This record gives sequence, structure tokens and C-alpha cells, in this order.
Amino acid sequence: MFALSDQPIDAAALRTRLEHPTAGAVCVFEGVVRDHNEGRAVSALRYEAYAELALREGARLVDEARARWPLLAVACVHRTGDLALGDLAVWVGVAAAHRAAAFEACRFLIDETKVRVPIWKHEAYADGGAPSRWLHP
Amino acid sequence: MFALSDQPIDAAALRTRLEHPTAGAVCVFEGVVRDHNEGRAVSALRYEAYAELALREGARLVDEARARWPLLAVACVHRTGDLALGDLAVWVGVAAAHRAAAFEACRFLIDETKVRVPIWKHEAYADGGAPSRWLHP
Amino acid sequence: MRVRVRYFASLRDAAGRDEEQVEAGAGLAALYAALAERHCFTLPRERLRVAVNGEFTAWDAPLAAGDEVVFIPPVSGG
Amino acid sequence: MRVRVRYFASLRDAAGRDEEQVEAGAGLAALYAALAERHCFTLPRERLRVAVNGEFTAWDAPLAAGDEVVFIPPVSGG
Repeated sequence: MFALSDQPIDAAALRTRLEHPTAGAVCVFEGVVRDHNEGRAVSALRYEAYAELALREGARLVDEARARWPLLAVACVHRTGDLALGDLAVWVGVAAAHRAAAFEACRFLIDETKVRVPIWKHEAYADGGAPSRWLHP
Repeated sequence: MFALSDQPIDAAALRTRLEHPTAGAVCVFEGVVRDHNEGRAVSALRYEAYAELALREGARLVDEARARWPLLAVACVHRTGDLALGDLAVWVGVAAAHRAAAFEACRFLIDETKVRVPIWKHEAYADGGAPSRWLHP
Repeated sequence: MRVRVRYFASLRDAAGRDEEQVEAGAGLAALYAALAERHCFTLPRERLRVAVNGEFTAWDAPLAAGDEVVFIPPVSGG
Repeated sequence: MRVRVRYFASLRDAAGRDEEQVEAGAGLAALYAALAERHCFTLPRERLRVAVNGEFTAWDAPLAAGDEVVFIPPVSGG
């Protein structure tokens, strides 16, 4: 599953979605709001999604991962709205029988999420001079 | 840190050890006791460690990972004793500023743990015929 | 032919609105060029993707009246 | 010269004990060969590593009286 959440991500609840009797390997990636980005002190951060397409593209990513690796469970959730330092921005978890598939699929999902899913980050900075901005890398 | 535990691994407590203000990426690997191995139904599983050397070699692995990647926090714990299906056998967590280092170091730590750290798995099988055995791959 | 354009991220900030109804008889590329001039969008079209009715589409795809069009700036989730 | 040998995993099962004091005048390789014969160890030495006093060491490393020796079967943690 791929979901968006405007509430704090509950990592423990998501982890229970990966339980499976033949799962020997679980790989989880968490993207966390850092206090710095590109050398600037971040004071506030917001994510906005084009929800309809983000959910559709996210579901496609999960389908692609399942087609490439023998996965037993997949969960991927991205935050939207206002985040604080230390908050989870994204949580990706994969269960598989063996670790190679779990690592590779987890990496694929976060890498592709970052380039394909229509979600945008808006950063404000603590050093007064730098204006806040949308990141369009 | 690298530790052995004869009690169930507390993943949530270990996760808090990875908190760091500049950590933007956390990668966690969990090895879970499966109900099958190599086609046989597993009924019971035990890990034994040569503890003095396992701890020393595990600490070396963590040092090597820190030398190769810019890591902000590392925690690695391996179970010993009797485990049940679904129990965590090993938990590896890495925090870094960026995801490449987090994924690569986490993978390195579990891969090297499996080949270098003196810990052994003993499996008993549900199908009556197969004798229990130590795994020496 | 009128379509509904929705704006996200820096395009919404520049346009000063979430969405608007616009004339789009000349296709998606011409529509972006017209809106970029009207709203002073600085992102060149080559850096954008475009979606119609909630699906990514090609810049030369046909439009129909009432379509929902979204120009998608480079994404930065994760 | 006597050393203390500790056993783990399948070697402990085959030896039927956790440890023993043994004579080790001829070095680690000869010691493993003697113990393999005595306890019917089936793992060839080439598949083992050896540790002395809690550190991996070479098979031709010197031994001293009272050393703790562990023959390390292929590991299977993780």
C-alpha cells in the first residue's frame, strides 16, 4: 500500500502491516526532517501533494516493486502538511523471505518516490536572510 | 554499538538510539524467524554465540562501517537463546544525513555479521523425519 | 474549449490561486506558455511533466472541454 | 603444554562437553586434527577459523600454556 498522511506517521503501526509467517527479512527506510539542508538551518517544513496522482503513482511503484522482487508485504506512507524537526517525512517498509529483495525493493521504492511521485517540499530557514522556497530539484 | 541479547529485542527502544538532529535517513534491517528454511518447516530455533569474540568482532564491524560511511548513529543487536517464530533474530539500524550511506552501511553490517561474527543457528523441524541441526553454511 | 488548471507548489504561489478555468484550444504546450507569461512562471516547460484528469500524459496529447490539467514541477518528496 | 579448548555449536555436541584441558605442543592445526579424531568432528579444518584468547588468529600462531583456544565452525547468525 501507498498512502499519504496529514497526521504524524505511526511507524509502529505500519511495522505490524509487514508481519508475515514466511518473512525472514524486513527493511525499513525512514526519511526524517533534518535541522539543516544544503548548509542552511531549516526552521519549518511543509509537504504538499497532488493527492490523486500521488496515490496512483505510488500504487504503481508498489506494483512495480512486487513485480521485480518476491515481496511478502509493502507499506509506504508520505507525510503532507506542516512538519517539525525530527518528524518522519516518509516511511517505507518491505518484508521478504530474504534480505537482498527486502533491501533492494526498499531502496527502489524510496528512490522512485523521490523522483516520480508528485509531492513537493517547502522549506523555511532560520537564518533571516534566506527566503523560504519550494524545492524543485 | 553491537550487542547480544538473550531477551526479546526491543526494536522501539533501539530506534530511539538513532535519533540525531542532522539525521535525514534511517535504515533498519530486521531478521525474523521464519516458519520455513530450505523447504523444511521450522518448529524451534536457537542461537548460540561465542560472546567475547562476537562482541569484539561486532564492534569492529561497526567501526569499519563508520570509517566507510558518514554515519550519525549505529545500533546492532543479535539474539541468543531460544527464539519463537516471528521473533527478531537480529536488528540493525543506521542513521545518516542521506539515504545512500544509511542503506549501504545497514546492508554491510548485516552481510558482514552473517559471515564474520561467531554466532550459530540451531534449527529443529516440524516434519518428524528431519533431525535438528546446527547450521554451518 | 475551456479546461480547469490546478496549481501546486511554486506554480500556485506564482499564480496566486489554486486553480482557474482557461481557454486551451492550442494544446498543452501552448497553454503552459500562455500561463507562464500571464503568471510569470520561471520554470521552463522542459523541467515539467503534465497530467490530465489525474494521469501523466504527453505534451501533445489531445484535450477535451472540462479536462483537469496539472503542470507538475520537479518533485521533492522523500 | 596444556591449553583450554572451548567448544561451540556442532563441535560442542560432538565433543559432548563445553570445554576441556588438552596437550597442545604441536600447534593449532595438529591440535584440531587430534581432537577431530578423538571426538569424531566431521568439519574439515579448512572450513574453520581459530581464535586464541578471544581473538581470531592464524593456524600457525604460537601457543602458550593456559591459552584459551576456540575452533570456529562456519557461522550462521543473522
